Amino acid sequence: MQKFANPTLFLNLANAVLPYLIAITAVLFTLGLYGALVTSPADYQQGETVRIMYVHVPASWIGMFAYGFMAFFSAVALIFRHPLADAAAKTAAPIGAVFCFLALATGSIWGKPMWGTWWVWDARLTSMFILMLLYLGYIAVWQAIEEPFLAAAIARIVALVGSIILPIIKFSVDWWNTLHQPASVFKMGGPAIETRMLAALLTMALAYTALFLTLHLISMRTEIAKRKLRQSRLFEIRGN
Amino acid sequence: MWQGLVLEAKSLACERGGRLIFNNLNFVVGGGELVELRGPNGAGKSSLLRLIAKLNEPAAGSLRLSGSAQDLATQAHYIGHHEAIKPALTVKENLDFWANFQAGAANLAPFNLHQLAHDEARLLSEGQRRRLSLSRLVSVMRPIWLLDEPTVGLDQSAVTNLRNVIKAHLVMGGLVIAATHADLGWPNARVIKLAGGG
Amino acid sequence: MDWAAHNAGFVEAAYAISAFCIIALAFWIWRQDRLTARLLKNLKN
Amino acid sequence: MGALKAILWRDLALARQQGGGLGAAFSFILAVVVLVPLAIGPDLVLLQRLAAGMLWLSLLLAVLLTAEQIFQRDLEDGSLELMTMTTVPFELIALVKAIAHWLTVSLPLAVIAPPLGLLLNLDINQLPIFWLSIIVGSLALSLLASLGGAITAGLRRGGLLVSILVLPLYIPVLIFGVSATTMLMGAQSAVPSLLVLLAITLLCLVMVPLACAAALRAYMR
Repeated sequence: MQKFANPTLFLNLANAVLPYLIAITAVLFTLGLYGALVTSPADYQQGETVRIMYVHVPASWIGMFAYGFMAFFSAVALIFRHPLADAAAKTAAPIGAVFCFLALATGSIWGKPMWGTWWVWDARLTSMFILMLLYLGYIAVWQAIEEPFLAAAIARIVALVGSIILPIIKFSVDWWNTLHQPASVFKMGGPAIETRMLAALLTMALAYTALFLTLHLISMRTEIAKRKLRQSRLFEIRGN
Repeated sequence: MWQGLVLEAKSLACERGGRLIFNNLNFVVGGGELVELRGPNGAGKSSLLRLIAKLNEPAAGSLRLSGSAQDLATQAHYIGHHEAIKPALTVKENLDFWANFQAGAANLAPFNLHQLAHDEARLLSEGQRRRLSLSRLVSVMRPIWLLDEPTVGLDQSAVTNLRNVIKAHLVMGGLVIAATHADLGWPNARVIKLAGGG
Repeated sequence: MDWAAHNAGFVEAAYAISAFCIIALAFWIWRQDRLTARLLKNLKN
Repeated sequence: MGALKAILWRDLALARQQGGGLGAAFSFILAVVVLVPLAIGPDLVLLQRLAAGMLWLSLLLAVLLTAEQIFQRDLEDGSLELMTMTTVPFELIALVKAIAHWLTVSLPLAVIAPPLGLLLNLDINQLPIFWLSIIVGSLALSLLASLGGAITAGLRRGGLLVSILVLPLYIPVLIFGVSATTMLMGAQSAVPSLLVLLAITLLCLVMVPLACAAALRAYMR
């Protein structure tokens, strides 16, 4: 892990990998969208609206994946004192938050035709909403603390505490949901998923994951550049 | 009271806010010695005291205390600019807390604060607050004293009190490291200059 | 109730908001990258 | 052990001296209990269904109000730093301060709140279970508030950040705390909810001081 310590090695690798990653993302998206909009059938009950699943499920998957990604690199930063790990966690947060928001937006758009209201306190949507709060809290820590070293130390703790509480929140919200059973129980993904539907869904999920990795790689490059700028600016001010 | 105390620093370096304050600093301080840290502002006098008190991690090098079983931090008193005084509590309650917390006994006499014992700390002047903070030295017996500009704000009688207290401590085999420009009245005090500005 | 007529436009809305957010995010990240890269370049010389 | 007792005594004395936020927190709960019926209307049946939830919510927010003060003053006046210079592990010191906050703010509120429930037409035979659940829950609320307080201790305007950080942590406590009473309404046993609430409180008792100590050390570095 130490060999990534100096950013230059990481940057060379990132610059080498990036074009391929962008190409893969583009290919996956065209395949996924083609599958989602054209080849996969309409649902016998919901009709066309089931196609929202192809943007909702991958978005919520990335929303959760990004938070796990953040918690993992925060743990790495805590245990191995690795400077790049903090940057990896910090840059993953805004991307994860956007996808989390997307999951909420598409979820509520999908809910309207099914449940007739824009928002239902369904277990999954509620957990996703709370995950959004955890993201905002984490990002707010980076904004609130100027000194980068201190901000990293506090953000690490917030990410790890969040990742410990998340399963507990999921458990309590699911239990709470069964307690107050909503009127009509309608499985988000529809009763049975057809193979063509599943194929489209998986391709879209892969496309979203590739997109996340691409955006994260670019953000990492920016973060490293910012760090160099900050150090050189400190250097100028003190002149030593 | 304390025998064979030796505090040794080897190629000590300190960094704060990404900037190198000082590096490869070496010194050895034995029991009964008073060391005065001299140097311009920002030279790292306070940072060195905080390193010894284990409040900060050194960027490099090592600090070792031999001649005492316990860990360095539990053998040291650090009197800095923050006086750790609760305005709402009385003078005695403030000192009692630190005495109970670090297994000692409150002793207001050496810095003659006994008349103010039952006044609320809120009413104390700057000098009196300083004397209350210094009273921790004589309430909890610890061999290593780390004083950050102890004489600031003290009147003449308080400075003499401080000199007597330091003298008694050094005679008992303790050691004192003070960042100060004032004369602490100990004839063979050693001086360590921190260049500052690296 | 005819599903198709009833919920026209929801699918389009979902895809539209997804596309908009992803493109906005990608654009913001790309602009940040170009900005810092340029600052770093003219810092070097 | 003497050291921990000393901290507890000092914090209790300080709280007695300055009211330690209990006054503000209690007036907050009083406000909620008075305003809810005025806002929702005097329909006793509706109020009864809301009573447990409203009281829990007001206690949770009242404790959140005082979260910032738990560590901030000690960090600023340097006593927290000096407390690291002892053999006592710093995690225990963070725990004792959270418990001092519990004893001075959350516990008194948890004891006073249930009788106020009668204003919201809380059913008499629900009162004992409600009282038990809110007392157990108040410890978890204080611990989680101390975690928010530690994470924002070194910041000047940490108020907004505390609520955003601590609210998600409160959710499991709120869900199982309220359900202990509402289960009774549905003639089901409240024991499972109480047990889960107790489990969450114990988990906080162990995990929260670790996180608090880590955050405070970062600020003192």
